[in-house]
Amino acid sequence: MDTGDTAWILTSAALVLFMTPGLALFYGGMVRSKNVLAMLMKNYVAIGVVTITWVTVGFSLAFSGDVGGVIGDLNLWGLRDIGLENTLFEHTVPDSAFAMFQFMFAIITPALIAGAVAERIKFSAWAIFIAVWSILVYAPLAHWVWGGGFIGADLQAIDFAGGLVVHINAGIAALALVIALGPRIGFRREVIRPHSLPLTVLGAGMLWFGWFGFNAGSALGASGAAANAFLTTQIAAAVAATCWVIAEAVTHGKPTTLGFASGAVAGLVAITPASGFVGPLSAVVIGAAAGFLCFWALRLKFRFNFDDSLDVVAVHLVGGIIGAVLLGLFAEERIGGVNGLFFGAPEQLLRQIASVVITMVFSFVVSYVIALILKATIGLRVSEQEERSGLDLSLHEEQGWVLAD
Amino acid sequence: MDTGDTAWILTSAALVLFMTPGLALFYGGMVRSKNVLAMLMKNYVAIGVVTITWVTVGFSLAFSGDVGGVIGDLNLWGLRDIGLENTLFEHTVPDSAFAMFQFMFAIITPALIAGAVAERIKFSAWAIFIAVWSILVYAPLAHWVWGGGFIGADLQAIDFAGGLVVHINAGIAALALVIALGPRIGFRREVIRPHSLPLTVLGAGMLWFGWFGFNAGSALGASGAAANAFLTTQIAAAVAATCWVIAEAVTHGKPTTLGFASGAVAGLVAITPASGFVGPLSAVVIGAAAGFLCFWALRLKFRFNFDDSLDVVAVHLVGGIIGAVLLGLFAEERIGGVNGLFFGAPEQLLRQIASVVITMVFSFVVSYVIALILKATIGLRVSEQEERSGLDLSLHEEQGWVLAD
Amino acid sequence: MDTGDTAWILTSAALVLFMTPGLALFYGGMVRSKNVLAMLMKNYVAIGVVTITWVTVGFSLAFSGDVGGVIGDLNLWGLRDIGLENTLFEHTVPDSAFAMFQFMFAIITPALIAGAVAERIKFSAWAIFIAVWSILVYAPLAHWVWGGGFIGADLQAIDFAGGLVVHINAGIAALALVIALGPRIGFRREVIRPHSLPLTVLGAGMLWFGWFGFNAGSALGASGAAANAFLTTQIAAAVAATCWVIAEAVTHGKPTTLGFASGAVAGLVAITPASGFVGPLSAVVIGAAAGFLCFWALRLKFRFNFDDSLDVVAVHLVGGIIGAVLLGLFAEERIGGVNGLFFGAPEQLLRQIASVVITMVFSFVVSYVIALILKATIGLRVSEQEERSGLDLSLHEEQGWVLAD
Amino acid sequence: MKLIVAYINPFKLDEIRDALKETGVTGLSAGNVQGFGRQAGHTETYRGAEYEVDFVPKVRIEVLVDDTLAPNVISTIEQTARTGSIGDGKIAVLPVEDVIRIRTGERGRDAL
Amino acid sequence: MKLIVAYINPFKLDEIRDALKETGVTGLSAGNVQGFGRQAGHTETYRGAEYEVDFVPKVRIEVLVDDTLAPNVISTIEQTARTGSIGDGKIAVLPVEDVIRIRTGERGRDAL
Amino acid sequence: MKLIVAYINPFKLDEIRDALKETGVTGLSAGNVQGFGRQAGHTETYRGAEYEVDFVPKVRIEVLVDDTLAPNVISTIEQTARTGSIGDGKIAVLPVEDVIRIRTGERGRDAL
Ligand SMILES: Nc1ncnc2c1ncn2[C@@H]1O[C@H](COP(=O)(O)OP(=O)(O)O)[C@@H](O)[C@H]1O
Ligand SMILES: Nc1ncnc2c1ncn2[C@@H]1O[C@H](COP(=O)(O)OP(=O)(O)O)[C@@H](O)[C@H]1O
Ligand SMILES: Nc1ncnc2c1ncn2[C@@H]1O[C@H](COP(=O)(O)OP(=O)(O)O)[C@@H](O)[C@H]1O
Repeated sequence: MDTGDTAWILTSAALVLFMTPGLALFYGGMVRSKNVLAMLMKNYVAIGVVTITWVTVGFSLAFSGDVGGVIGDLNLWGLRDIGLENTLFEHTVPDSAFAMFQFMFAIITPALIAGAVAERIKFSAWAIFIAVWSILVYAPLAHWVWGGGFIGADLQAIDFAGGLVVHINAGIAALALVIALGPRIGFRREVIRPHSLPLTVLGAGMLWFGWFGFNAGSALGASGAAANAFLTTQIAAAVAATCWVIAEAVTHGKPTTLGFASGAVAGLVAITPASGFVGPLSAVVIGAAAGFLCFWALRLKFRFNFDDSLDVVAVHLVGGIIGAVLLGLFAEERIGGVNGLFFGAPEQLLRQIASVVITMVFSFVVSYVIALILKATIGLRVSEQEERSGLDLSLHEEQGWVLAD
Repeated sequence: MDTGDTAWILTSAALVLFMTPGLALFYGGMVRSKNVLAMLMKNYVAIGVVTITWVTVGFSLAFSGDVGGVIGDLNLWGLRDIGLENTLFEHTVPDSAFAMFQFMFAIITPALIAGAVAERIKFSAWAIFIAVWSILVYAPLAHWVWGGGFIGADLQAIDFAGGLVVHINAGIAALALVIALGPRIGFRREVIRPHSLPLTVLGAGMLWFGWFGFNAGSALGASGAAANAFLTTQIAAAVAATCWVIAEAVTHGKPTTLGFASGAVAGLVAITPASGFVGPLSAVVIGAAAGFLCFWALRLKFRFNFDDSLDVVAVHLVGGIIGAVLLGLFAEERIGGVNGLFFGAPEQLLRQIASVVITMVFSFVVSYVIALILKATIGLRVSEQEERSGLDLSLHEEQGWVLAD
Repeated sequence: MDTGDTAWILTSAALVLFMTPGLALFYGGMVRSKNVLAMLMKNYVAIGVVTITWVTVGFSLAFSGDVGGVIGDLNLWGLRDIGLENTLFEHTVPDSAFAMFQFMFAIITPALIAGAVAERIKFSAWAIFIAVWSILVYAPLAHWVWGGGFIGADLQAIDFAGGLVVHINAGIAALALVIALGPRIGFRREVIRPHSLPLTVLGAGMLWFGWFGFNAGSALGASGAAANAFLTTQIAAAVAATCWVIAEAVTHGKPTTLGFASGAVAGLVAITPASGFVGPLSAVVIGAAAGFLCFWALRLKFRFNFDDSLDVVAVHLVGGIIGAVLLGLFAEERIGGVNGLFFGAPEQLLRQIASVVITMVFSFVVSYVIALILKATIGLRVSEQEERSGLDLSLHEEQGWVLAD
Repeated sequence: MKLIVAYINPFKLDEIRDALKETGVTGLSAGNVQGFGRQAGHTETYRGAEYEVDFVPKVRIEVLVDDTLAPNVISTIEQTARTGSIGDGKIAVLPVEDVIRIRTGERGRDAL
Repeated sequence: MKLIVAYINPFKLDEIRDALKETGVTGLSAGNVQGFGRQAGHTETYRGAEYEVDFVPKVRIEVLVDDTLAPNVISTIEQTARTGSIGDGKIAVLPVEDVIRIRTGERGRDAL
Repeated sequence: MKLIVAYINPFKLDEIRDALKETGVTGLSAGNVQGFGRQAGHTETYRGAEYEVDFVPKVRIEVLVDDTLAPNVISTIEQTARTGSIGDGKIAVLPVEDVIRIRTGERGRDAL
């Protein structure tokens, strides 16, 4: 074990935990004030629920052993035998530090989905959805890509910090839920505006900060690889944010604050799978692609009448695909041990595309089935009256803002 | 000295400092809008005042030498001789890093009390109270438990990161102040609602994040012990938050956002003394106990007509006792070097109980005496007119929110 | 390379990045609600724009080679050859970690200026200003002081973490822009109040937290020097905040929350250049000087009718000068390798004063010229009508707060 | 001239404004109020303390109109604001002695 | 019918609502206003700049009542809102020509 | 007695209060409203979705005055609030039957 590596992984795990409050604010500022707490709650509860599902069996299914390339075993249920040493995993950090770092990823991934179902999903349905989803969708995917399963081991697709496992996965699951739920009352007819962009912008700042733990922590040590991931993360986020506001200025005449924040997140998403495999100038290209293409993807929801309320699909699915695919072009062996098309290895591009398709199909189908079962049993949506009154009062008997007292 | 350990302690000290702003928001969101700045100020000023009292003599009294098991000496007044090396303390980090880490604990402890006296205490009385308290109450207790004093050295009670020194201590002092101050105008008659739960929820997120420094930093190195403390902290907080909202749903019919945030803090409090001594499954039990019992303890203040405005007693005193006592059951030698009742050492439970009682009696008595002296001299409370207008205007000539300009 | 040092530098770089959102909130809370997003945006866009200018040539000009003591070369344009090893720079961390840490300083420095030009500057003018300024002003100064240029190498003035390069530089550039822009409509006649001090206070907390990365990270390793810088930073900030509110209580009768936050920032600014060179008691003196003098400096803007809207000059220029000069008195060889006047080296004081004067003259002149060129071409200010409506709507077509929906 | 004051459900505001525009109304002013009436309020719960909040958020609109237009305005508001549930609100008609347009100083009917 | 408008101290609102309920009033609407009058404002200080803020936060309530109930409503508000200190506020009585309940279309007295 | 209601631009409020003070007015109440009229609203854009917001923030002031003071109050508001651009707002004059000062129970003119 190495104290420097351990210090960095503990720090990174804390940073990734901090992303969930950041995401909560990012989303919470974008809904109407009558729904702000319900939005925050849908993010925070992921910390509670997923910690519990992952302590019990999730972590074990993802990272303990391997059954036929598709799933782990249950030897580590209840985190039995996770200890102060690094005897189970081959890393230079204590096993419990490695487990903790992985936990944080399992937590934020379902939280990402919350933006798509804002302002109308029941709290009970949501809590059950993420509990089940973290075991049936997230754990297998984490196993396939990082836990010794077939995507990583056989297909040899690469994913440094979660383009497949986190962003494409959450983005396509968001689409499944949006389809199952239907649009909010007033979608495309009423003015539905963010109630507090200062909170959203703060949330974006917290996400950016935490993302250094997400990406550079994925090197699992305080190494040159971590530093490179840190650098490419910063570059892609900054370039994407800038490109997004340029696209806005050209299209609408004005750059917006929400646009800058959104572009930054799009860039962070896109660089996630690539951050440990590409260099600074490739990060510029990936960031630019994310900024322009995710901005362009925003309009799709109106065309298809999908009320993806806070644009989880446009940002996380589209951004994740951009990163996972461009990685097949820009990966460089001297950085992360793997070459992409531009460095002489066209097969890596194909592997990346195949892994994207597999992730999308698997996650969409299982997510949609879980949603339909919930819809048929306890129901997914609040009543029209509850939706009008706002979810804060109707689900939680609370008010977000009481400034007159 | 070890650079990895030093990196982790510096990071942890920064994280613990960040908890005070987090706490300020957590509390600030819960008061009425006319008192938000006064609440923030009561937390922030602890950073100012306690840094000064601790630079002068506080740190030295707690950690330099030992006089009869009850107090340190004054050899390190003004932090003389605290240097770049680790010559004074036996840790693998520079003495100034160790001192800084301890400072941050001394700062946040009195800040915790602020929630109990919200919306009515004078600023001057508060500033003087915490200055005196940090020297007369906190410094001795820190010495007794961690600085070579009788609780740690003779009684052999254990407290990994401050169940006794921080939470029970602050919780019982809060009770003393509540009794000395009396309830707010309108307590139990008027509607007194939180003015901004989004700030409270953000504050809870910042606390959760910072608490990894608090607990895992208390290992004083980037070790397996730190990783274990990190893991148990996360588990207890998540379980407690979940149990609290379950208790709410059963009792009131609805889970609340404030409940989730409160439960998380209760879990973090309870695991604090235990985090380095117990394993993941014990953390589940401690978290569940904290979630249910602290929720239950909320109602006591109404029964006794104690206006513990933001429930410092129910969360910190009750949560701290839960952790300090359960630790006597669940401690395992293979984790932190000490066994509890369930692992064959019943005497440890008695030590824990004794240490809790000593802490409560000492802190209550001295805190109450300081409060009474202040009450008799400069007065503790603002006037009725000032309380009605709100403390922001009457104490600070400022307004928290001016959204119409 | 050392993993502990790398862990600390990566952490520090993340902390410094986090300061920009912190600064955005600190400033954003102080403007009127109609301008909050425009203020946040002016800070955030610095992350986008400066990352791009620094990837292209800025970093190279500052830190690659040296041409006559005045500027670096272009060998590292596009961060070519910045890699996973530490082959280019002599530090114990990967070159890309060092580069990243320097990037974060280059980002926050122009962001500091934004407070001076609040509520009236055009977004386009601002974005271009900081792009140009980061190359023509910041990069040369960083080279002179830290990159092998004449201030560090020949004059032998010292600046641990950016008193000259960051604070004096930003503060005097703010003055130049204020003069070029003119005052806001209603300056000194209308009531222009902060719209959300809770956000400002939160921002101050984030700054304080991040500043540990800024100052202690500047040791470029997890060393005793880092721990000392951490300790002096905490002390100076706490003392300055306390002194500022004492000054307020004496002058106006009431201490204010904004005063505490402002004093803390003033203390953090002042200790920045000194943090690695002085001990704890010197930090007390530097903090006290910053608290009192920066408070006193606030009134100057009214005397000269300079609408330095959020007091960048009083806090950053005055605070920076205090630190850079007092460092010439209090530096101790046993701490940072250099003695000041009080430790027998009067020449160091002269070097410090000379470096302050050079920085002020250079930055003022170039900043003012850039501002005048922009004024003559695309214009610096929004129209009167746009200023009245608020910059959020007129520049960004967004609203910060919509609490009624 | 009349001042028509109506207390309505907030989500009806845009619709009413559009309907009024078609009747020839050239302006109106709207503000937030807390309404108390037959419509039940709601419960709020904070850390186990339950509060009954009797007030319901409503929007109060004011329309200055010429006498001849008044009946039309009233019936337009009535029809557009009606959902049929308790809490749809009230309309009150107040007499107005004079109206002045600040920009021009016009008075009476011309000021509208 | 009358419209009773009262400017009161915010902390009196709940008490007044309860007192009015007992007099037989079935509804009211309340909004926030900034009041200016004999009552002194306050000083605010931001980084050394002192501002005199003359406005005091008040609540404005409106009660539509039948003529016969009006005197009772006025005296109830008067008694409940009174603390005896400057700033207790005013009550104004305005004539109302008609009232309509949106839900049912009832008019006049029945609409209340 | 009259109730003078004026819808004005928010940034004119302080000036109007000061001007009214000089005419002998002893009090007024002001609240925020969303105004709709000839003045154009604005566009807001959030992630590519453009919304036309027709309402413009205005301040609504109310002044209870004695009949004799009314013309003076109206002309003072008119002159002070005027900028000459669309959106300067309106003034309406409503009859008032009685005014009561809560603190003392004074009625009519004395209550002002
Ligand atoms: N007497 C009244 N005076 C003033 N406003 C009233 C009065 N009665 C009702 N209102 C307003 O009308 C709203 C709806 O009234 P309510 O009695 O709940 O429903 P409805 O009008 O459908 O019977 C109330 O919330 C309040 O704002
Ligand atoms: N002439 C007026 N027109 C409208 N509102 C008034 C008038 N005078 C007073 N008010 C309202 O009544 C409140 C209390 O008035 P004030 O003169 O301060 O006290 P009091 O009514 O006790 O003499 C003011 O804050 C304002 O809201
Ligand atoms: N008929 C009306 N009833 C109530 N308020 C009105 C009416 N017409 C205008 N207003 C108010 O006056 C403001 C200014 O009106 P507008 O037509 O835009 O400009 P102007 O008065 O200069 O012609 C509006 O924003 C609204 O608040």
